[in-house]
Amino acid sequence: MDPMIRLILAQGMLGLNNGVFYAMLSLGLAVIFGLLNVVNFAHGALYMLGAFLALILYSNLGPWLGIDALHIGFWPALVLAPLMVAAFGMLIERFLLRRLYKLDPIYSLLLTFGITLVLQGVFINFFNASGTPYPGMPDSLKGVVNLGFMMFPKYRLFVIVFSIIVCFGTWFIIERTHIGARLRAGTENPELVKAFGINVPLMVMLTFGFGTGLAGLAGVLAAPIYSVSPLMGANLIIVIFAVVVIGGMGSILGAVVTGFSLGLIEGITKVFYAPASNTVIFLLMVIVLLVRPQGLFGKHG
Amino acid sequence: MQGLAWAVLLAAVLIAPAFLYPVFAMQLLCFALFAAAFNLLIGFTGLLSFGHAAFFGGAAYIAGHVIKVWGFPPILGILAGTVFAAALGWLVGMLAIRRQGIYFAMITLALAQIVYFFALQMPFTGGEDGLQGIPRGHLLGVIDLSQPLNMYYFVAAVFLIGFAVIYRVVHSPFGQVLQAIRENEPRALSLGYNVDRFKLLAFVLSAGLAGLAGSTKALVFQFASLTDAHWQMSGEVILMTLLGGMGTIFGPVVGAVIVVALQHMLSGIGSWVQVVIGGTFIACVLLFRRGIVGEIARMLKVGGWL
Amino acid sequence: QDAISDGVVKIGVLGDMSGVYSTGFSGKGAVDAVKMAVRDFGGTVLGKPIEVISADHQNKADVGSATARQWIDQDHVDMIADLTNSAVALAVQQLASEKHTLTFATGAATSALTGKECTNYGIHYGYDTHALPVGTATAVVKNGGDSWYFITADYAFGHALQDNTASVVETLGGSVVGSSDVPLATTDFSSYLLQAQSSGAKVIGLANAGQDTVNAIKQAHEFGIVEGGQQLAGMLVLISDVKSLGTDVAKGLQFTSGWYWNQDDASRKWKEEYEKFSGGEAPTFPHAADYSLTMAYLKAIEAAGTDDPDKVRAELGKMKIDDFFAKGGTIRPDGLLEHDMYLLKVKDGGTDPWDVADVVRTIPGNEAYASLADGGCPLVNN
Amino acid sequence: MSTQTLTKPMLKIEGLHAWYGESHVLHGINLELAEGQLITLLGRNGAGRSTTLRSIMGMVDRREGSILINREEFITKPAHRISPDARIGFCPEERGIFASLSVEENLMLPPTVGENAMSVEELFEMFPNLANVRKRMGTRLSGGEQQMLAIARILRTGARLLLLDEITEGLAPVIVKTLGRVIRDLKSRGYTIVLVEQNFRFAAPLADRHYVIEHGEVIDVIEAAEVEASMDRLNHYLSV
Amino acid sequence: MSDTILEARNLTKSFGGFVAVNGVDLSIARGAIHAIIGPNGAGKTTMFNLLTKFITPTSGEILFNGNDITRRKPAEIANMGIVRSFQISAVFPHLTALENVRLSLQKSLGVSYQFWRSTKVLHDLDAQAIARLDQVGLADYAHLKAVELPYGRKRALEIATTLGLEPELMLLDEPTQGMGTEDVGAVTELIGRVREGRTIVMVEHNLGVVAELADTITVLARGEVLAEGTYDQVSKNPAVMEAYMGVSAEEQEAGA
Ligand SMILES: Nc1ncnc2c1ncn2[C@@H]1O[C@H](COP(=O)(O)OP(=O)(O)OP(=O)(O)O)[C@@H](O)[C@H]1O
Ligand SMILES: Nc1ncnc2c1ncn2[C@@H]1O[C@H](COP(=O)(O)OP(=O)(O)OP(=O)(O)O)[C@@H](O)[C@H]1O
Ligand SMILES: [Mg+2]
Ligand SMILES: [Mg+2]
Repeated sequence: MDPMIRLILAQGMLGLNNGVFYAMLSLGLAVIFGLLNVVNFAHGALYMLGAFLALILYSNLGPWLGIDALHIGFWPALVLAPLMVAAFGMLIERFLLRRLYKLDPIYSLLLTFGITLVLQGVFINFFNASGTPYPGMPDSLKGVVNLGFMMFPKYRLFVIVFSIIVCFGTWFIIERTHIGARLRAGTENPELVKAFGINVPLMVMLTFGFGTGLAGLAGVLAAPIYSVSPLMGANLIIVIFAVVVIGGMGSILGAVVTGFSLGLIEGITKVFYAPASNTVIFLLMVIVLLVRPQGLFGKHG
Repeated sequence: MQGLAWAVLLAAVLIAPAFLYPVFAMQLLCFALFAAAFNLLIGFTGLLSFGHAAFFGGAAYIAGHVIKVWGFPPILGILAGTVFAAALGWLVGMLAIRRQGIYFAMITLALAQIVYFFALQMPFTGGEDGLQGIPRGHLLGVIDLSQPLNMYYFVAAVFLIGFAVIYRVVHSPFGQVLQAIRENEPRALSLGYNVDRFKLLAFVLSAGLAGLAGSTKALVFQFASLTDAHWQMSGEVILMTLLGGMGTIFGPVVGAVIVVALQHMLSGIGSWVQVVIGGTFIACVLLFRRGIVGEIARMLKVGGWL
Repeated sequence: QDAISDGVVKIGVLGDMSGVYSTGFSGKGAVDAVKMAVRDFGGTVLGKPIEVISADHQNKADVGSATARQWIDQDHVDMIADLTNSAVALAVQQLASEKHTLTFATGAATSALTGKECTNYGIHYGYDTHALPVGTATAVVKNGGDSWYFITADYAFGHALQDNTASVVETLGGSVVGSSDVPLATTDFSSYLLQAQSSGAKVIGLANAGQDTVNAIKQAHEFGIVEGGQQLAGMLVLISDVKSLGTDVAKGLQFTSGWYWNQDDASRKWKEEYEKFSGGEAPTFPHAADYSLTMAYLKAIEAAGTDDPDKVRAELGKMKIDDFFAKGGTIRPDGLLEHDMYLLKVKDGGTDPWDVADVVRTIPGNEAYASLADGGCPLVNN
Repeated sequence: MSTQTLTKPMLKIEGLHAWYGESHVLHGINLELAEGQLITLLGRNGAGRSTTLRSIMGMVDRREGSILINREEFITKPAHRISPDARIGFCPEERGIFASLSVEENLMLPPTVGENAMSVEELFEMFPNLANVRKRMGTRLSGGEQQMLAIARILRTGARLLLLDEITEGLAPVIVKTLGRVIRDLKSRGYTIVLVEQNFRFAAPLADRHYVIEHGEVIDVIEAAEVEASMDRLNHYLSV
Repeated sequence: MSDTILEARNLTKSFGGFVAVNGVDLSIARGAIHAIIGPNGAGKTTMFNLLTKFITPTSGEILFNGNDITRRKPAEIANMGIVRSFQISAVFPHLTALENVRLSLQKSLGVSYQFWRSTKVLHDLDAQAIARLDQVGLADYAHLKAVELPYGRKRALEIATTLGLEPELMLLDEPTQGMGTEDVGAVTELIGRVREGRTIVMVEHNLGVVAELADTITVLARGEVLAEGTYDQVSKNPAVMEAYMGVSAEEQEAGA
């Protein structure tokens, strides 16, 4: 195979791998924005929280409890950590965000920004800023797969497949089921949905929990790939915002598709002009703003 | 009331070096000007920019480069930084104004990130190293700015001029229209005001003044660095303004002083500073959205803006 | 006027307390080393107390320089040590020199500190980017690794290390086929490694340090790059990095160090003492350097009879630095401590948990470091 | 103004005040009706009739007074408990068809609140037009279809008390006639109904009693039997 | 100049498939008060938004004094002399009544972009603003913030502000909506007074007001023009009686 093509394919795979996180996070952001009209700045921090919970469950919980042999591994963490993040998210919604719904949405943006700083600060203090490797990758996912054009770690392949399933599962639930119908109706006209006897505040809280849970899940998936670091979400969230501006926040599928594609584009940019890979998503955002300000999947107006 | 506030401010600025470490006092002034410039946008136009660090930090690099490498005198360097920030503001504003509300905030944040990456990768900025050793030089060729007091009064003058400009903008026919736009945008439009152009001009002014603050800071610390262009800086200036009182004249100054002093006092506790800052944010949003000066103005029932 | 300004000798340890360099180069370990030296010196000099303060520069040159400015102006700090991170070190050294204050950089590596950015008050103590590749790159090229691709930390240190290594490689007849600049504290090196892989270079040179190096090496294994036949060369590796990689992954890796605890009895003894002092942490070579420089500084004050920076600096230039850390060391007029360096090779199954390498070669100081004339310090040429 | 007190009112509203933000819209509404009855709320645009229904459903910013349904006080209940606990079905003025939901999803949206809910099949029988468009998105429906869907939607829940706001609004006469038949049919099945109508001709033959509302107050109550005699008064109230 | 000041030809607006305004032709005579009525959702507000360029028509064109303004921006339209009021009250709540009116007068001064000048330059306009306020009976409230005015007075303030632009054509959306009878009378009288020298188009549910003020009435229903004419003509039109007043043909016959 031509080395150039090989490199493009390989960087494309890595890009897709990053796209997983763009997709999952912008998906969660879109779910939350769709129902609450809240832009959750803390989404990146909750992703970080998910990764840290996985780390803590594996490395720190045992020593804290005085049982040194206790390591809660990757698989249980994949369930537990997102649930814990979701619970934390619901607390935020219930006790903080809920007071701001009647105000300009910039206040909820600022509130979640504050939460981001607090979470980051706390984790920088207890772990250091540079990141800790996650040691709990399951043996079954260790090793590499030969894709023909590159050796690709099994684990990363698992992450790609798993997250595609999660994203489309979420899309299916929201767009194609009874629950989804209620959520969509709640977005359109919460007052009326309430009058039909549906507990909209509860639904809102659960949805926020779900969206943040997705962030937590992405965090757990990220832990074995990247070092677990307090700042891992901070830089990501800005990229996610650009993804969301490009895709438009109105659509679930739009968020997912935009996320994966931008990961891919970013990866391939590395082949041709590596210094631009940091900015390519932002530059695309500029182009989209000029050509189609409402975003690729956004509704007009 | 406003006269009194002006007098207090002026007195405080003049005697500060007697009580404060001059570099710290200069830092306060730079951030106060930055926050006041930012407030021009959020407080008086209703636009939340989450990317003001780009103007602050970008101007610092330009001023630093112009002074250090091209050997320009300090005033011209500061001017260059300011003009650059205003031009950058025009570009960013043009794009961001295409979307409203929360999107506006996200777009400014993302655009500022482009500036950040430029600062990281352009050779002249020194990347992570920053632009170091910017000479303070001589003011008008005579006053030696490496003397702390000289430098202080120079910075104080820049601050007062910048602040007066902001005051004037707010209390100008233009400011009147801005306020109308903030209060009821569709109505302003129906009265025939080209709302987008007013917003853009406000954005440019705010960016330029933020650049003035950034350039001055570069000269004070003899340093332009990524910190100044980082999104966290954008967040800090929002906090200063929110804490002091959005849409008040003196609020951002008060907010900036508190935040900078807080960071200074708490520098011993490491990253807990971030927790404190974040907590302050949450408290402001939940408990006193009017900010300190806003609350005082309400309690004293002073008409107009303090 | 008092011999000791303000009646106290204040040493400021300005290091990376929370970032990528906080675990091996700097951090609490460095502060402990300085404090231990003060204790061992007796706690006072010329009858005046010695005080140690510390701060985190967060790897930001502006934070570092603002802290240093305030330390000097307000807190009357007499000497600033550690300065891990070359960007911070360059900024602080310049500022401190304007204010006539001594700085001792240990963790920082860039040879510019005593090269074109040298000052009358800045001392570089331990190693530099010139000394590192002399051992490692030479050994690698001589083993047939003659085409290199660099993965470089994108700031002063990384670039200096890459430049110095490249010139060693090229002098020996090798070639550099490409490089990627990587931001500090990157966690995913996979795309850079792939670029390196597709470049076809025989050697991937890691011009970075600390956690960055560890991550890069780990991921190179993850993507089967080493199995693919390319060799990794870490230009700046600490034994703590080897520990966190695991000797099974790192086995055979060669790297250059300014000191190794298991090189002689004096070093072994010092390591034991240090472990006691710091609560079980093994020292890295920058920590040993922090101890050594504190001792040297205090001795120089004693010898000069004052803490006046000019006099102390003159005294330091006259002293022979010869302790467990530095063998045959001298502090040159450009500020560089010239001393012997060591080429280490990672081994499996040592006797002590920290016994991870063998010294395979001692590189004499004058071979490791650029000569005073070649160093490029403008102060020297004048 | 004739007022009588029912011995067993199903719905009894007393001194109901309501506000939208700062603006005080209802100034003490009193009304009542027994099981199986149908009343209308008449009045000009903006009189506060819709607001009365919305207040019952807990959809206004602030309410005061008393809303008794089967002797239970509902004014303090959270909005989402009102429909299930009182078995109310509410059909809002603006129809409230969800644009992003299909006809079937719209139909299935409100949770069931009582046993004798009509089945979907039954409803499609009642509104054959809807059966043809069951997969269509809410927005694509014609005004008449939307209105039928809005009524069908609450019948599916098993509610016994129906609050219907301007259901004939903007509909072609032929559909209005259909609706007239449906309402009569529902009444005969024992549903209790509050009807807000501008179309008095539509409402008159169905109602047991008419409440005339003006400026947020009940200014007159006219029993079905008195309508003929009170035509002048009515014309005055509703004069266009 | 022709007698027609504003003309809409085959104006259509659909919202994602739903046609709110459907092929409407409308012609407004200069100097007239022209009312648009119709049932809720008939498309009146949509029509209004189309005429004032707040939304863009799907098809059709709009002519103002013979010029095609279909693609013009709202601010341009305002500067050409078409000014609207809103269904919800549209004042600048935290500005004083005086400042509200001054904002419309300020345009003529051409200083609106001058951020370097003091607001003092605007004080020259105060007398003129007070005169406007006086015209709508608000002179005593000049220094009160708009938010503190009672509802009806806000409406009056809005009209005073609109008048500040000396509009050739004024579009009022339900000017009496939400007012007590007293206010309705006052506003009706006010409109009668300010009609001198200008054309007014209004959307209004209150037929009393329409009957008193309007020279021509267009009845919209389901996005289409159902009838047009004077109050007497329209109110006797069977289609109108049916669609708007809810009187069926048989009943009309029976009633006749
Ligand atoms: N959401 C709202 N916010 C503020 N005021 C409102 C709101 N909804 C209605 N109003 C006001 O409350 C008053 C009563 O409105 P309501 O909708 O109850 O009238 P109605 O009798 O149903 O008349 P119609 O439906 O014919 O307009 C009106 O003055 C109206 O302007
Ligand atoms: N932005 C929109 N998107 C979708 N449909 C809309 C939109 N705006 C209006 N409509 C619909 O267009 C129709 C006409 O609306 P419009 O507001 O013009 O009615 P109107 O005649 O002014 O009624 P009212 O008397 O209640 O003010 C309504 O059915 C409305 O739901
Ligand atoms: Mg109604
Ligand atoms: Mg309308």
